[in-house]
Amino acid sequence: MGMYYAASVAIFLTMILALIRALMGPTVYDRVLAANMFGTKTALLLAVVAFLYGRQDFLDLALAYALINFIGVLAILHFFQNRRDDARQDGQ
Amino acid sequence: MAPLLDGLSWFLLVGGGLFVLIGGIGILRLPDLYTRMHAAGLTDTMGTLMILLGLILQAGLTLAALKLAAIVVFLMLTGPTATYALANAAMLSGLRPKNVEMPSDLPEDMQF
Amino acid sequence: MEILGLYNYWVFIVLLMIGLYTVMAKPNLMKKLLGLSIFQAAVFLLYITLDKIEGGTAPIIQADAIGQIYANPLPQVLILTAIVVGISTLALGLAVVVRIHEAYGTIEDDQIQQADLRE
Amino acid sequence: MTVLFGIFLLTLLVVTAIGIVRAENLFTAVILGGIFSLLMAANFFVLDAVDVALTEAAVGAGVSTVLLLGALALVPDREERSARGRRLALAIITLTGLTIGYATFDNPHLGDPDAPVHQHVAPWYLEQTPILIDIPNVVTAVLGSYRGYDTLGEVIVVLTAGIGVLFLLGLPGAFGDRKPEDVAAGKTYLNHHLVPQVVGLLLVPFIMLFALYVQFHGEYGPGGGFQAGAIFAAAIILFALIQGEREALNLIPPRVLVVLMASGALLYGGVGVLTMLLGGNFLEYGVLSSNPVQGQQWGIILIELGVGVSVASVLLAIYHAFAARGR
Repeated sequence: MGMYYAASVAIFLTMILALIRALMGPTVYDRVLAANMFGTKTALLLAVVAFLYGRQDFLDLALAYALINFIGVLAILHFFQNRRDDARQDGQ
Repeated sequence: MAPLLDGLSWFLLVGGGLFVLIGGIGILRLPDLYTRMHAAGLTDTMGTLMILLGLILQAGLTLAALKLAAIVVFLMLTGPTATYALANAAMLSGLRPKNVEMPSDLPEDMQF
Repeated sequence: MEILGLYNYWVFIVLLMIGLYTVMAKPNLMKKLLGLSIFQAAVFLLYITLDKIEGGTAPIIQADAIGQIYANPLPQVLILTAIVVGISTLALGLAVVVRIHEAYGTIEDDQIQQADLRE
Repeated sequence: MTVLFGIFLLTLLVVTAIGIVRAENLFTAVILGGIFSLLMAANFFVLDAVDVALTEAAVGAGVSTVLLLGALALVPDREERSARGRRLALAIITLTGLTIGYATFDNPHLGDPDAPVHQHVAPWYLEQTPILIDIPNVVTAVLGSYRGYDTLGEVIVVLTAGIGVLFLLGLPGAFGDRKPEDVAAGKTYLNHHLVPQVVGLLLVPFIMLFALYVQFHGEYGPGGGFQAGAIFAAAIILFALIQGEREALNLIPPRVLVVLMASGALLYGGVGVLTMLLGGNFLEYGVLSSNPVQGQQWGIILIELGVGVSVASVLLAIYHAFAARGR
């Protein structure tokens, strides 16, 4: 049990730090980076907590988080970058 | 055998936790996006790998171990890809690393 | 420790009020929709808080665990469907916002009101 | 210790929510919204609601973020500063919050087994599900069988919302007005970058496989039609992001999508009509087989399939409606 607690506390602290970065910015890219990191840490946390609860059949959730998080990050980059490209074309 | 496995799990989980934490401190303390990305990459690969390997050792040869292995594979694929796409997008948008002289002979599509 | 048992309710109230504040005070329609989502999430949180039983586990019955306590499945069912309905209504709201932007050229509600008055 | 986990996650939730409200750049607000959803889902997990956690992760963090971004591409992404009505709003929420807060002191504490909510029908569900339906996941049993009418209603609501979005924004090729080819392929950021392309295309089939696993494993573990539908839609959305909108519209033509939207709900209702024809009540699955327990299981599998098809196609149609309008 002890080792799960050790790992989950480390992940929790990292989640706080990533959230602070997501709130501080300064650029949108910093926030995306922090959000991506936050997502993978949530997946990790879920895996650890599944072991902590002794219900390992819940690992499906961690898998889902890992996949969904990736889609979210790509979507943000896609739409944000398109917006920037449009703005630049209009500006020139 | 069991104490050895437990010991190894302890080592991997605590080690992974440390890596994750170091990366977390890095993402907050480092000066610009690209260096922060380096810190975040550390947590996504080394930290994730160690923690999940530690869990696999605890799970033994079960379905749970297989699922954990799948998570490892997916995270190893998606993490670096997301970081790459992010670095690429940031670079194309004209965000430059701090305190670094950019070479003057950059290809045209990277100049602003 | 006893008083911490109410913490979930307080967070529910704070989130609810943050959502309500956003809907009332922010003129931007996208922001209003985000506020509505927070408001909705707060209600989800309240329901899921109710399902927890001390020492229980998720309501997926384990054949080999005799006497295991399980969480209440009913609030979970309600919220599970509500989440999907929530995103459909959010999408409908977003579609309306997009059409408003096409018609008025703005998504700030005070400017929309001014444009209406001018006509 | 798990109580502390919950408290920690809830505190982060509040901080994130305040961040969302304060963000002036709407992209920032949407990114923080994604984090908010993940936190909410982790919270649900800690509170023993795994099915809900899976739904929130797939719908909230995945599809909802994408839809918000899709809409944001069509409207200004900066909020204008305004202090109008702020004092009044603050006064109202303080007053309301304190009033509700005062009432919480009479509420049962978290995890109290004697709370009124645990005294009525829930113990019956937990006791009778192994006997009457014989599937491990009680949430799926309640969703599909005991509260089947309610779930049918929710599916109809989702379908109606999807139809509403299509009426408001239109979907090229769905009703024969515009063809998918009219959608400009457009130069988008992701479809000329090799690494996301290769990895993304590699992942799409696995995500679909995972969605099918969630769909058909829903009786035994966390999952079911709602979650599977959202994950499946997310897989196609990933395809659309990396290959371009036109390719995705060719993959599943809008005409098919509209038919699928309706047929999912129709399958659900059809099962109900079938049970009536076989001599039972509406959605009384027991009559589907000579063994009532097996009949229940078949009924749940069928209606979950209907839910999955409907949710996946509605979410996908909504995404296409936003994305095709943009370019």
